[in-house]
Amino acid sequence: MSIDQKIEESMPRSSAEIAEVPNASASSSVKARPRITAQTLTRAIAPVTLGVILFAFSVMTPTFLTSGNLVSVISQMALLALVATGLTIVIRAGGIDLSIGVALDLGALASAALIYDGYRAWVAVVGGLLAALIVGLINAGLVVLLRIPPFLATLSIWFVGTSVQQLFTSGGAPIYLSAPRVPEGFAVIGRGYWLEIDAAVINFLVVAVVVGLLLGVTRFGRRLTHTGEQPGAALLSGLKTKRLIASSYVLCSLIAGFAGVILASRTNSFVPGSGQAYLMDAIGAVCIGATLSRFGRVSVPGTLVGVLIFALLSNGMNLIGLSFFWQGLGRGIVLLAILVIAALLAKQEGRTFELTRWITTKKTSPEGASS
Amino acid sequence: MLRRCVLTLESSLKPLLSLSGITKRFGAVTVLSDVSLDLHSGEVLGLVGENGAGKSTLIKVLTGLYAADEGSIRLNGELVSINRPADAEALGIAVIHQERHFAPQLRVYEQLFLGLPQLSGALTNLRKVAREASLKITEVTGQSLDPHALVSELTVAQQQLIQITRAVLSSPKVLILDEPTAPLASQEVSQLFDVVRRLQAQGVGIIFVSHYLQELEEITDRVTVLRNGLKVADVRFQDGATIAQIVELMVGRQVTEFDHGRIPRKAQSNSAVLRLSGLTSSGSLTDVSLTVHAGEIVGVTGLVGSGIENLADAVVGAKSHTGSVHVREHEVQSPAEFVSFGGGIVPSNRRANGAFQRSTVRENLVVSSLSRLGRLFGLTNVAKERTVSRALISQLDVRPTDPEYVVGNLSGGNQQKVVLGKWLASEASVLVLDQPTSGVDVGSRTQIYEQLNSLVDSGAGALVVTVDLEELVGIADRILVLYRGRIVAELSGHDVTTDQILRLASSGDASSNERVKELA
Amino acid sequence: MALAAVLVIFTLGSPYFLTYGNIITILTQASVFAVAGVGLAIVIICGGDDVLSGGIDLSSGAVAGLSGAVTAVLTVSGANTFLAILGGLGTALVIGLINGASVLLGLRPLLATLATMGIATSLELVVSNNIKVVAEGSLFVALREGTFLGLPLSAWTLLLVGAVSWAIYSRSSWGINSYAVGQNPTAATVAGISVNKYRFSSYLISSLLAGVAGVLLISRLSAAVPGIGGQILLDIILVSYMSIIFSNRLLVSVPGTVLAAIFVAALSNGLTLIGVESQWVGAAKGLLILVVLASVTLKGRSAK
Amino acid sequence: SLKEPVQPASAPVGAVAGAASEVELAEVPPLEGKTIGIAAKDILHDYSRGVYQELEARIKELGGKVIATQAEAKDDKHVANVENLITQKPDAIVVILGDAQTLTPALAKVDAAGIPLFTIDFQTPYSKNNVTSDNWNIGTHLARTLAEDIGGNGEILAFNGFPGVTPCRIRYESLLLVLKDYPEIKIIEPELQDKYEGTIEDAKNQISDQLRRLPEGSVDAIWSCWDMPLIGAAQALDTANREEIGLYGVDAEPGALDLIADPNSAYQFTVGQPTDAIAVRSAENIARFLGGEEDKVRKTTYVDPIFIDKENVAKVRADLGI
Ligand SMILES: Nc1ncnc2c1ncn2[C@@H]1O[C@H](COP(=O)(O)OP(=O)(O)OP(=O)(O)O)[C@@H](O)[C@H]1O
Ligand SMILES: Nc1ncnc2c1ncn2[C@@H]1O[C@H](COP(=O)(O)OP(=O)(O)OP(=O)(O)O)[C@@H](O)[C@H]1O
Ligand SMILES: [Mg+2]
Ligand SMILES: [Mg+2]
Repeated sequence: MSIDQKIEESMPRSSAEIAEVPNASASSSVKARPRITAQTLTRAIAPVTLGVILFAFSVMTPTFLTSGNLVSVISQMALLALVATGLTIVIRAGGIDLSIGVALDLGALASAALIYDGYRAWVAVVGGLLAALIVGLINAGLVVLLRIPPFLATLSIWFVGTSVQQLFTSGGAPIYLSAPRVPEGFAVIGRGYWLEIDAAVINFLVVAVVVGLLLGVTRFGRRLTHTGEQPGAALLSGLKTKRLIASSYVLCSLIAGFAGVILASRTNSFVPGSGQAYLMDAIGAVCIGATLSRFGRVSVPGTLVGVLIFALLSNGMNLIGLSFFWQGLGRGIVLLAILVIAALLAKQEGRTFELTRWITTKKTSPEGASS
Repeated sequence: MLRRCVLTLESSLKPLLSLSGITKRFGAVTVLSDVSLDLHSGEVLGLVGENGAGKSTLIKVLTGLYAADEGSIRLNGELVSINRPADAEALGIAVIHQERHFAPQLRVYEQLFLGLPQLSGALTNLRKVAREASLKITEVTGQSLDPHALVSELTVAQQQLIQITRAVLSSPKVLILDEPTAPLASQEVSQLFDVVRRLQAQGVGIIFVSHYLQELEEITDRVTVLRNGLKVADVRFQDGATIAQIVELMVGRQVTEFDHGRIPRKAQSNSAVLRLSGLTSSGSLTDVSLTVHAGEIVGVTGLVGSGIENLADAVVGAKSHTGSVHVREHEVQSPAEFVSFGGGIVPSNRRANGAFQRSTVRENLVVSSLSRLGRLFGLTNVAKERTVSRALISQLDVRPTDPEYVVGNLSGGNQQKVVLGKWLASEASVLVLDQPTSGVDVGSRTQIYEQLNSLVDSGAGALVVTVDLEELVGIADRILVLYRGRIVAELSGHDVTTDQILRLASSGDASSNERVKELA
Repeated sequence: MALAAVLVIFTLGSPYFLTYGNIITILTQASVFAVAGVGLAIVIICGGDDVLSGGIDLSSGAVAGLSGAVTAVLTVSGANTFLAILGGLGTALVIGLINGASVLLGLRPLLATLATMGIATSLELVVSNNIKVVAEGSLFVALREGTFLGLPLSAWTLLLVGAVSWAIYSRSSWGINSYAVGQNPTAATVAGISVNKYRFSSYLISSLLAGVAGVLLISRLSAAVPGIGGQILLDIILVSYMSIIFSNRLLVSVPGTVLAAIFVAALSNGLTLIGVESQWVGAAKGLLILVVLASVTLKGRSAK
Repeated sequence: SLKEPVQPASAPVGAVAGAASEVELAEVPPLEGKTIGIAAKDILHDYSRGVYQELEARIKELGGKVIATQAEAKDDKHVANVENLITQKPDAIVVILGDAQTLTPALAKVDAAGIPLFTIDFQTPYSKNNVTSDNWNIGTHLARTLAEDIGGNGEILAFNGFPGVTPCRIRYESLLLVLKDYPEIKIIEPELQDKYEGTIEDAKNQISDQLRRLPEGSVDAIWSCWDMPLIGAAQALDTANREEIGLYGVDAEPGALDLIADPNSAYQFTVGQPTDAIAVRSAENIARFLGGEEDKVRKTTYVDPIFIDKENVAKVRADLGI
């Protein structure tokens, strides 16, 4: 039997397939793959959740969907949004930063102390940022130079930072800034208003837009993303991976420090240990945000959606008068529900490839062990 | 030959393994459609096809990693259902997957016996188990491995030895080898072939997947060709099938390998683009010095374990070393420096270190030229990137042609083209390529060689590190042989043979061949 | 080695450090973290040690708090101590079940357990009404004060949990398979090992051990203290991850976790004993941990 | 210059050990050669930190050596600290704040080891002497002031507090007790959550949500067992222009005093506990006990709290230098 005959025998199928065969290569069949459909479903989960939350609470209480309340939710989420935005950078670069609370606290501490000592507003802001910068540099050094796993390195810095705060505040004394002591320029950072918008909101929006652009449309962001996803490939593509990773920690700390400055200005005080409260929520928000991305990448807009979900939830639960005993349960169940639905959708689709990378554990690299 | 014929005849009456009507879809894409094949006892069946033709998928269906959408599997005529790898193992079907699945931090003996009775229950005498592992590996492969070493510390080839041993260990009735030779050097390949022949003599049925068609000619009785998920042919070399014919069946067009630039280029010896002097890396490389000039391809080879695995990494600065590397008179110490002076790196582990799996083709192509293509203020210029990418995609014949396609969804060969394209985009003039075509199908391989040749013809220099001797002889202008971490010979000219190189690589003895120019 | 140096400093710095009584104190203090830490270590072994995508159980601390609260509330409402403890452990198992099921469904452990952490913390408030609930009963007293062969029962619990888990996870095929599952699930599957079985059970075990830690905690404090779960979480995570410094392969391990828990307890204890001011203890602890980690990772790197 | 041109004149804030202290030590035997272990539950707020630091200073003043520990408000750490102190066999151990339930076994060990135990703001049978400003007194006074200010009629928001912290629990129970006499006053459900971390900002957010839920005129006061959350609450009231709602707390945090001093602020009332007097009394009692004057040491020493409202705030601050 000749080879040609064999070929003919094996091709009695649909004309479409026969037409493909001569072109060879997977390209034609690959193109036929429907690329959007269920992907969009998974990506829609977070926004849909947001919608459901908005709808449910506005049915339950009329005050919820008033512009006054929504504006106040936005200003309540400002600090978490800032911290989570900073964390987004580090996670995008493949790391994690558990010490954001420390950077926030030291930023608040330095600026409050400087204001307390009568320095000008800009000195206090710069001082706060410098304090946070030190945290970022130390993290970067530990992770990049000493190659300590980021989780452990930043956890240790959290221990150290907590101590450092106590040392600088003679054991943890809060610093209160009595109103007349605070220069206008400093007060305005956290409590000012511009066109009826809370200054904290303006600040976080500016930072979010800048970071969003930084990650989205700059060469830095592109390189950072590559480095975070495949450090080996990034290195061999000539990227300065160490510098990129280091800069992610520094930027994250700086943003957390800025959040600290705003916190100091908002509350007219520095209370040690305030920053740690934001860590878990920030991680949760960043991860929820990753479901928005086509590649399962963490991103600033996604993070903001995550933060908004948390803020609306806690606001809504307060408004309907739910006891704080039950609030954690509510948040946990909503979070779990989002994730489970995302996972189910992804499963149904039969492909957990890039999309849900952030929710699911599926290995994406088939070559697993090598290297 | 006679023995073989008899065997085949007798067993053809009742196939050992028979797949019929296997269809497999991923989402809306049909990857295998109605594939049927028979495997007889004592037969070595070759399975070939382009990257993405469905070979590995078929094997995964057969071994329980994927569930087929349609079709049935019979073993010794009995219908069997294989839902998970353990089922296949229980039925006596052993497999070496193309992707080398390892738990990197396990020790060799743990990985070898993973899931087998040797490691069951409470472990009291680990030493004994380790010794047994070491014996088995030597028995099967003829090589020795420290059973206590971590899998991650092994070379790719050594890891493959574990796989081979494990597959044979279970005394399988059917053995499936998916591109088993890709990471192996020729000596280990021939050892593997010995194993295969021994098993064949014992009546084991063997399916052998490879992109090295010469190997198939040597080892297989029959070859099944897949194209785009369809079985397009079933041929026997005995019946006069040739490699050229098989290639034509695979690709659907005529392909000729190694027909470019066989006339050695005239190296402009006064313009060294890459110079290594005294490169030494603990435990693998000793005092390696060489020079690559503009307009030439220098090939380096050696047996696995000769230090060849680490050479490329050391050259580009990804592995620590002493001695110096100069790119156009600039000393370089890190990949970033290497690239900044016009270097380009095509690493051996494509999926982890070459292509960014979750990024688009465009993002991959421009990753090393971002600054040049960007706008002011550090912004990227997507429109320009897209134009550049389109040009490269058509130049390299990357399929699909969409610059926004995610690279992780491309076939291996196309991924490798993208990796090469990255350096075309950056206009690199010094390329270091590590096993550039391992696991890449014939068609893509030819295209990669074409691109490399035209790049070098236009004045670039390339260092190709490879264990594929055919490739070496086919494309290199000069060939250096590494033996126990040292360069022991330099060969050049038109009619170097693979045998010659192999002899040098395995004995380090340069004097045995008068065509060899001894190095100082 | 940095580790030994630290211990030598403490021994030289304080005559009390190496006394029998102090060692008992350290073991008792370590027991809660060691028991919960072993559970977390098992999750990490079976899920891989990448914090972001691998195995992690953030609910561990909260589950300890919840099961303690349930146990205490049940005793107070008149249940037999033994049954009360079973109730607490049962509650823990339910959370473990949710964790395990979510992970099998394909959720990232980090996120799934972040959610159940919130749920468990909230349930603890609900159950305890946010007030301390006394844990009375001879069993708790025995756990707190009883000794056997000169060692307190909590230390025995630590040794027992450590030894059993060591035997299983470091000396049996179940352990090797677990490591394989964690490091490369495909490789494990190909070797005929059920990834789901190991992963799922790891979350059950983690929650169960967290529950045991919760019972130890309430007998140590003689009451269930609302909110304690959040306080102990980071320490539990710390000891599990610190276990890599006791492993040649730099892997998370069961015996390593027990040793790390003892090391961390000895660290706080020793720092107090040699007279370090309380404000400095946190900093000193963090820095010492960093030094140990750095020395280990540097060593690991140069070995390769 | 980097500084603001105008320097508002104001006293330094923060109770730093020894600062502006006016309480003198009585004639007591010296603590020369004695080691005193201190275990403080936390030093997170002004009161506990003040006592902790002043006590340390006073014992040193008397010639004693101090081993000081603090538990970051964690019960298990508090227990561990006491245990670690026992190991070092000090001449006495002082426990500052704590909870009878969780600490009792450890205190029994102190007793068994023959180490005399002293406590501050913490009642236990093992204690040789407890110095306290009497939280029942503080709690009832606070509650009555609130009730009377709102005319015995109305609705109040309450922070649920830390029931695990004894003084907080006593103050909360005092509130409930006092409100039995004012049946027209209701605590609004749900009560609010107290947090240790990020207290001010968190309380601010909670209160601003509550203000939105509860229309104008439906809340008359906010109660808390410490000042910190009320500082956040004051900011929320300020933003929402709801300063008709009075704020009542304890601790005399400088931030709270600032607000009370501000005539526009809704902050009405707080209770100061003279940390220096408490520390001095405790140090004296320890010295007496260890110096053989056991008979002069009473089981409990009460130190009068200072009630601070808008009337007397200026005077109190001037007197105490806070
Ligand atoms: N997990 C998967 N999800 C979706 N599609 C897949 C998956 N695995 C394989 N495919 C599809 O199956 C086709 C065949 O892939 P397969 O790995 O079987 O090719 P192959 O013949 O082994 O190629 P190579 O020669 O490169 O090994 C691919 O084109 C791809 O589209
Ligand atoms: N999860 C997945 N989703 C979609 N397609 C996939 C997936 N995994 C693999 N593929 C497809 O499988 C095909 C072949 O996969 P495979 O992993 O065998 O790569 P390959 O082409 O064989 O490359 P190599 O030979 O280098 O391994 C590719 O064309 C790719 O598109
Ligand atoms: Mg392949
Ligand atoms: Mg394949």
